[in-house]
Amino acid sequence: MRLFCACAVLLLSLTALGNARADEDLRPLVDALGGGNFRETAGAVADLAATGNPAAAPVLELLRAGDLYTRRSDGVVVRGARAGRDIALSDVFTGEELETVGRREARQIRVNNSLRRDIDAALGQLTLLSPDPRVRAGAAQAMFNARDSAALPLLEEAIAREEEPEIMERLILARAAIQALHGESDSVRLEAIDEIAQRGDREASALLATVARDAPPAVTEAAEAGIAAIERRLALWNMAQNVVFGLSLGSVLLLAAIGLAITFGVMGVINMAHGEMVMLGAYTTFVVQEIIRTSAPWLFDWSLLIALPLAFLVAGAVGVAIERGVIRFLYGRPLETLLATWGLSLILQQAVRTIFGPTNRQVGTPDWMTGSIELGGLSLAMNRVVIILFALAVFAALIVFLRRSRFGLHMRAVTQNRAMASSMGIRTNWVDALTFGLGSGIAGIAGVALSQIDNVSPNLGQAYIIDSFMVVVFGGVGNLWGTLVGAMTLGVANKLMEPWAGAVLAKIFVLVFIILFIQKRPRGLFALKGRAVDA
Amino acid sequence: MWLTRHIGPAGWTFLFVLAVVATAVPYANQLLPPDHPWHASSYVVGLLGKYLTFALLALSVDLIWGYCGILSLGHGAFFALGGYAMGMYLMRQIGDRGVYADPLLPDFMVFLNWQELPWYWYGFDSFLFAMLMVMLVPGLLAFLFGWFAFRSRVTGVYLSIITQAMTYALMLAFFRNDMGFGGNNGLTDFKDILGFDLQSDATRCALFVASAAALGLGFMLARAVTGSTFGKVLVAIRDAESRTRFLGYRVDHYKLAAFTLSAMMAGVAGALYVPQVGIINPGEFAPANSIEIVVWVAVGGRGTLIGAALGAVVVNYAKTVFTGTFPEYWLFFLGGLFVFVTLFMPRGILGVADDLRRRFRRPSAPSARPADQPAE
Amino acid sequence: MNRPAILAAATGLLMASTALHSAYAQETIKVGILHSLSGTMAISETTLKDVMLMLIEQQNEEGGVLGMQLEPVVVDPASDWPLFAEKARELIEVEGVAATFGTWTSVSRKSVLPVFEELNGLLFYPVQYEGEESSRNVFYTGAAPNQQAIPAVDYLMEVEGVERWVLEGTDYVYPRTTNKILEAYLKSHGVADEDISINYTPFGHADWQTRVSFIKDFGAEGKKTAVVSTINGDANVPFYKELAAQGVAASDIPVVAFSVGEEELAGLDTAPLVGHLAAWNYFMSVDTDANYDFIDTWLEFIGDEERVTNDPMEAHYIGFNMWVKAVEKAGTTDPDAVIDAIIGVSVPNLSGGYSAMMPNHHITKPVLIGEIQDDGQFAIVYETPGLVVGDAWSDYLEGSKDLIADWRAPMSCGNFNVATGTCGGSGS
Amino acid sequence: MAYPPTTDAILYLDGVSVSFDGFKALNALSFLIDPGELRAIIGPNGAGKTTMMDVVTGKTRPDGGTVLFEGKVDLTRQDEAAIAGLGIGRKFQKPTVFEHHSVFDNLLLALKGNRSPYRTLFARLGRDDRGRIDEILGIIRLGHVREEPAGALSHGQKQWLEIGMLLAQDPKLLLVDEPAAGMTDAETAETATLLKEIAQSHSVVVVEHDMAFVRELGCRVTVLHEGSVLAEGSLDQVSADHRVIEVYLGR
Repeated sequence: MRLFCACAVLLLSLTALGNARADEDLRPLVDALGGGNFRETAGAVADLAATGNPAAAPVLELLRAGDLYTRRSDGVVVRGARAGRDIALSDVFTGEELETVGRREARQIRVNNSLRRDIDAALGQLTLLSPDPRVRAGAAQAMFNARDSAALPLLEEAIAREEEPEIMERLILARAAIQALHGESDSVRLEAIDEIAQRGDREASALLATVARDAPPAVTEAAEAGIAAIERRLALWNMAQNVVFGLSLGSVLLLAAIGLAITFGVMGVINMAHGEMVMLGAYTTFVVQEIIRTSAPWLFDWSLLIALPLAFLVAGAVGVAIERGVIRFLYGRPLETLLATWGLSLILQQAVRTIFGPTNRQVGTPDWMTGSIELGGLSLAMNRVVIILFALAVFAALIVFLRRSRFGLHMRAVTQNRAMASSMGIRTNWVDALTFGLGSGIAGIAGVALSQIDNVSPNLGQAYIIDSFMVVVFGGVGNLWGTLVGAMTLGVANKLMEPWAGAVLAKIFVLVFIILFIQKRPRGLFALKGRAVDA
Repeated sequence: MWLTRHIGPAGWTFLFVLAVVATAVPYANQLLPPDHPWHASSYVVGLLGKYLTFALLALSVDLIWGYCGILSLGHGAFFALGGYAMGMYLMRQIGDRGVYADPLLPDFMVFLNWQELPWYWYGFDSFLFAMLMVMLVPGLLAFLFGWFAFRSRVTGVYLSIITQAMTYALMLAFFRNDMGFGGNNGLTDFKDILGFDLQSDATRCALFVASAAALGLGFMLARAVTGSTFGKVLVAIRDAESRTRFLGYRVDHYKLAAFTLSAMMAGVAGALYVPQVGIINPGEFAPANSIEIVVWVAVGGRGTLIGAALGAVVVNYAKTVFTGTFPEYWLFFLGGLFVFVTLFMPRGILGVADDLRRRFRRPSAPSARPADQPAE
Repeated sequence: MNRPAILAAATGLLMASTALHSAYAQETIKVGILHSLSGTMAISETTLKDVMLMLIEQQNEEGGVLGMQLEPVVVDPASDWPLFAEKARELIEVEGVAATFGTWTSVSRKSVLPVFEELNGLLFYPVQYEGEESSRNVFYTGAAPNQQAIPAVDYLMEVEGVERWVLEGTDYVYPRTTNKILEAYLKSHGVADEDISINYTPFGHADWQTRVSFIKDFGAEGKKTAVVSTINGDANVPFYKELAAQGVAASDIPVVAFSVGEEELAGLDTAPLVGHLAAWNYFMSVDTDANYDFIDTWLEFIGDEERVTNDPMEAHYIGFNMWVKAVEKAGTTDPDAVIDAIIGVSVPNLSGGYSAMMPNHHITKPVLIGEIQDDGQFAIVYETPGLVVGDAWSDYLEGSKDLIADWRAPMSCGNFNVATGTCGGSGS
Repeated sequence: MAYPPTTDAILYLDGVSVSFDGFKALNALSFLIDPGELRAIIGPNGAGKTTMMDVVTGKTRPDGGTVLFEGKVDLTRQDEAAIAGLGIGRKFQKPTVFEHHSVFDNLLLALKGNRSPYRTLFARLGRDDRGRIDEILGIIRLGHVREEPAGALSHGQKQWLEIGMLLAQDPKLLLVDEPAAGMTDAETAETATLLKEIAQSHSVVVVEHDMAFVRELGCRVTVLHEGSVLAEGSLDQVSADHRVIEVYLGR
């Protein structure tokens, strides 16, 4: 890092020279990466960066990703890709395949966090002037994190060239960060502090706190004032953030409960196997991703969308099978459905355990669901946003389906007056089977979403079954809107209490609240009123 | 005598068998030499003792579910509370024999730096007080819970779900180490009860006999209750709640009385369970446990008392065998058993036995009985 | 058949069958395997059952022990703690096993402990735990807090320069104790009260939004912050998923975990988690021949190239070999003889050294710190120079700093108080 | 408080209204029953007959209005059990007996007496009670099935059993909802006779569809329509009322 100044100059002159000759020059430096300990590797990284050779950037990226190995036989640093028990070796620069060796024959070059920071800083410098705006944006962030005064001239250069306003902003912030910490005069530092305070988020306040720790009184004062201003701003957002967390939790509850609102709420089946339908959905996602991983990796970003209909079908089919095989003999005996479905849930859990093993299975997150959106002082994790929207979409689709479709009409007819519906030519037993299948299928869809935030294990369903029942009962059995409001209410209540009561007490309070609430409204939030209730 | 008025021939046979078991097992354990084919090892004594406490627990659930239509999915909570009351007594009995040799504080408090005994642990060094709490704490909780729930006419599924919420909330609460009940580890490493070594076979046999006696007494009590007019009112409530109300019965009072009694029975079962298995922890509050109790009753045959006890023993025996013989597949057996019983034996084992007997005695007599299942 | 008769028959059957069982003559040496195969703990424990079966099979191929074949007896305590005690009794009393390998959670160990002491059985416990225990009949082959937590914190202080700490744990005895020890340790290193935040969440906690957001805030005060996670099992996956979703990168706020190994990572996309740490005594990525052999045998045995190995598996490997060696040394499987023989027994571990059974029934181990890689493995970034002796009683806890354990004659005590010179408490 | 107004009536309804989700089931309903009176209440479907009974027996709480029993007790403030305790018995339209209990036990449960849980837990059946039950069994002609479960009875037998239960309850006021529904003509006639007998010593309100049956009763008739009283008088009088004709025939 001590050579960053020089490297900036070099970089400008060498950008055009990406030829093989330069690669050869780099080779000894690359081989030095495999020095054995972190300090030596860090030194080699600095040396590589100091060459300013853009060809060094991909090598550093490989190092960062843990893809560089030292070949035991000759100590040469090569690129390695693990394939089962073996490692396929290739040249670091050309990518030319060399050989495949047993994993004992090549030693991975290890990277720890501090080395990773060094690599990021070096990469930032090497790529700050890259033509790719995304790479430049990343580099700007790396500069901000590194806060290395030596990089200042390079930053100035980059700022002068930059045309994208967003990246420009980041670059200026990175410069301010460096100046606030290492500025020559108090005035430069104060100005930079102002700049940072403007940004007004957590990161800015963290930076200012660092600045304030070891600085002349005037600077410390300004930094602390900046922090205070940011804190005031953030305090307002905090409440909103908790509400968002609550809505997010609520939408998870909604997803888990909405299928139950049909099988339990509408059909009156105390479906203890509901959680297992969710689990089946999650495992379907896993299987889909496995197939995609092995045979069509380019589809990975679509894997969840592909899994949705499949999860619906798998869980729905199991649901129909359960209804035809067991539930239909138990209508009018709701408490017995509890026992039978409890048995089924044990069987399903053990079946999945036998087939997929007892351990967690990995379900990946597509790129479009990673990262987060900053909205004022709110930070919305992308996967949560997607889940909230998805839950609402499922809910809306279900409502529309039940209101508008012929099947929905039949379903309501059967649940309201079975005999009448039957006499009007509706095939009630198929309506029953499909209704149960619908509820199960929706649970399967929920499983796709939950695979993104929770364990994909045989126990997945158990974790949600009780909460689901609470939501449906709290909202009012037989009322989908009640389920929506119930889920959101419980989610938000839980999250608003958690910061001061802790997770356990918050949950206990919510449960006690439900118990008391049911005393007040024995049929939930949205109860059906009138004489029909007792009939 | 009031207790024996309604036992009936089947009941007397049940009590007789119970008495035989209660004498034979300790005899086989204490007096037969270990290599005798009929020797009962302490493992068997402990196992059977556990079954008996489960049978009492099942009995308590059957009393309210079978006879009054209250499906409690939280009865494990009362069982566990009784167990904790007993556990607290046993903890205090350890005295300074804990690993830290603290004369007052249980080990788990010492190692979490508690300085003094929480107030709610006072009194538990007395056996009588602890036994009082074994019944009082579950009884009081059931009374309060029932007071609110039954007065507000929370019934059916709603009631089941809030009982589940109750036991779930208690489980979370007892998991908290800050509560002073040992958190997840619960209470364990007991030494002796009333001065008798818990590790000795004689004590184990005594506990076994006590469990059998408690089950017998519980059974007689339940029979007396269900045989009385009170019991007839309970069945009336189960079958036609509002009709009973129009006859002038305070349904909520009846339910409350039955629920509280049942909770106290469950508490006693828990108190006998803990010294025999040697541990009580919040896992006993898990909603799944409470559902399992209901399953025992259903398997045995609800509304028969004997069936409930039988179901508890049969299901747990099956569990013991399967977890040892087919460790990988026993959940299939158990799950399959529940489905099979609900589909093909809606009145449980006892119902099947009943039908067989009926067929044997009166080959073609038309059944004068109403529909098998009461309305729910 | 009338109703009560069924009950009587069932009881009789049960007694008869158990009696028959124990009457079998012993031609093999039985080894008990007491791990949950169903319920919440199956996720972790099933693997250990498999590894035991593999080790026993291997040993049998090499001729067994004392010229006799080993016979594994597998039972399923179903993640149900009282059932653990019952099954332990079944293993020792009914099956007559010579030694038992099993249990995972502290509560399951606490549950079976009185049974092993009463029936004089042998239990090998393979999981890292909170310490504060030493039983004559139990051998602790997992890490004690000083073999895991303290070296990890040292590493973070020295290498990463961490000054501010979040101790995040599941609310049970292991995190509580570990965090008590760490709190005392950190304070003794000059960390201020306001720089330590301790929080507990329930088992299976799935919604980490609030906590992760708090951690971000706590870390945004200008001092380098790290999270020490003693979060248990199931709750880890959603925790890490939330860390990734909220963008908590290891380079900003590293998380060091004591309960997250290769098995747990197998359920995660680790790309966003690269650089978070774990401290164990073994990683699958350990670069030794012994380890590669072990992995090869394991993959062969289990028939699935995707499976991983982890620390508790190594603990069973060490424990099993120690038991075999001790039995051969004693020439019998008699528990008292084995208990005497096993102290001082030393067997190779998988990280290239030897582990020895100490008089306090804990073993010596190296401490490794690994960083999560994007392939679900750990890259070892630190290793203690020598072996660390497991400490049954922590020096950082008020109640236990005067206690030591030594099961050699004449002391033979699990909790000897050096201040009062007495073998306190249970003395068993 | 505006009331209690003084009245000699055993049942006094004034301005009682009930609505379900906007639908007015009872609309300022007012009428009274004198002690010892036998009264028939008729009206088309949805006229509010059953809701009226629900209000009197405490099942439904009215939105407004006064319901007095024996001129002093405000029934809107009591629950079902208390109202039953005061001496108001009810027979449902669909016979509801305790199907798992024997006929004898059904009557036993209905028998006038202390209803507290403590009492029922320790009570023994006295000779007087047994005699009374036997007497009722004779009246309702079910002596031959006294030990059969009520669920095994025929529909008509269940109706009679329920009337028997009312007798056992010995209320001051009986509310009887369509007692003749589903009965044969002979049974209907017998039922009418029975009710008239009962009316000698009790006040009885009969809700009925069956005009022949009402005629058999030969009592005062109240016609309900859309939740309020349309007409009142003897059956001949009300049958002549053009509004009643319109309601019954006009649609």
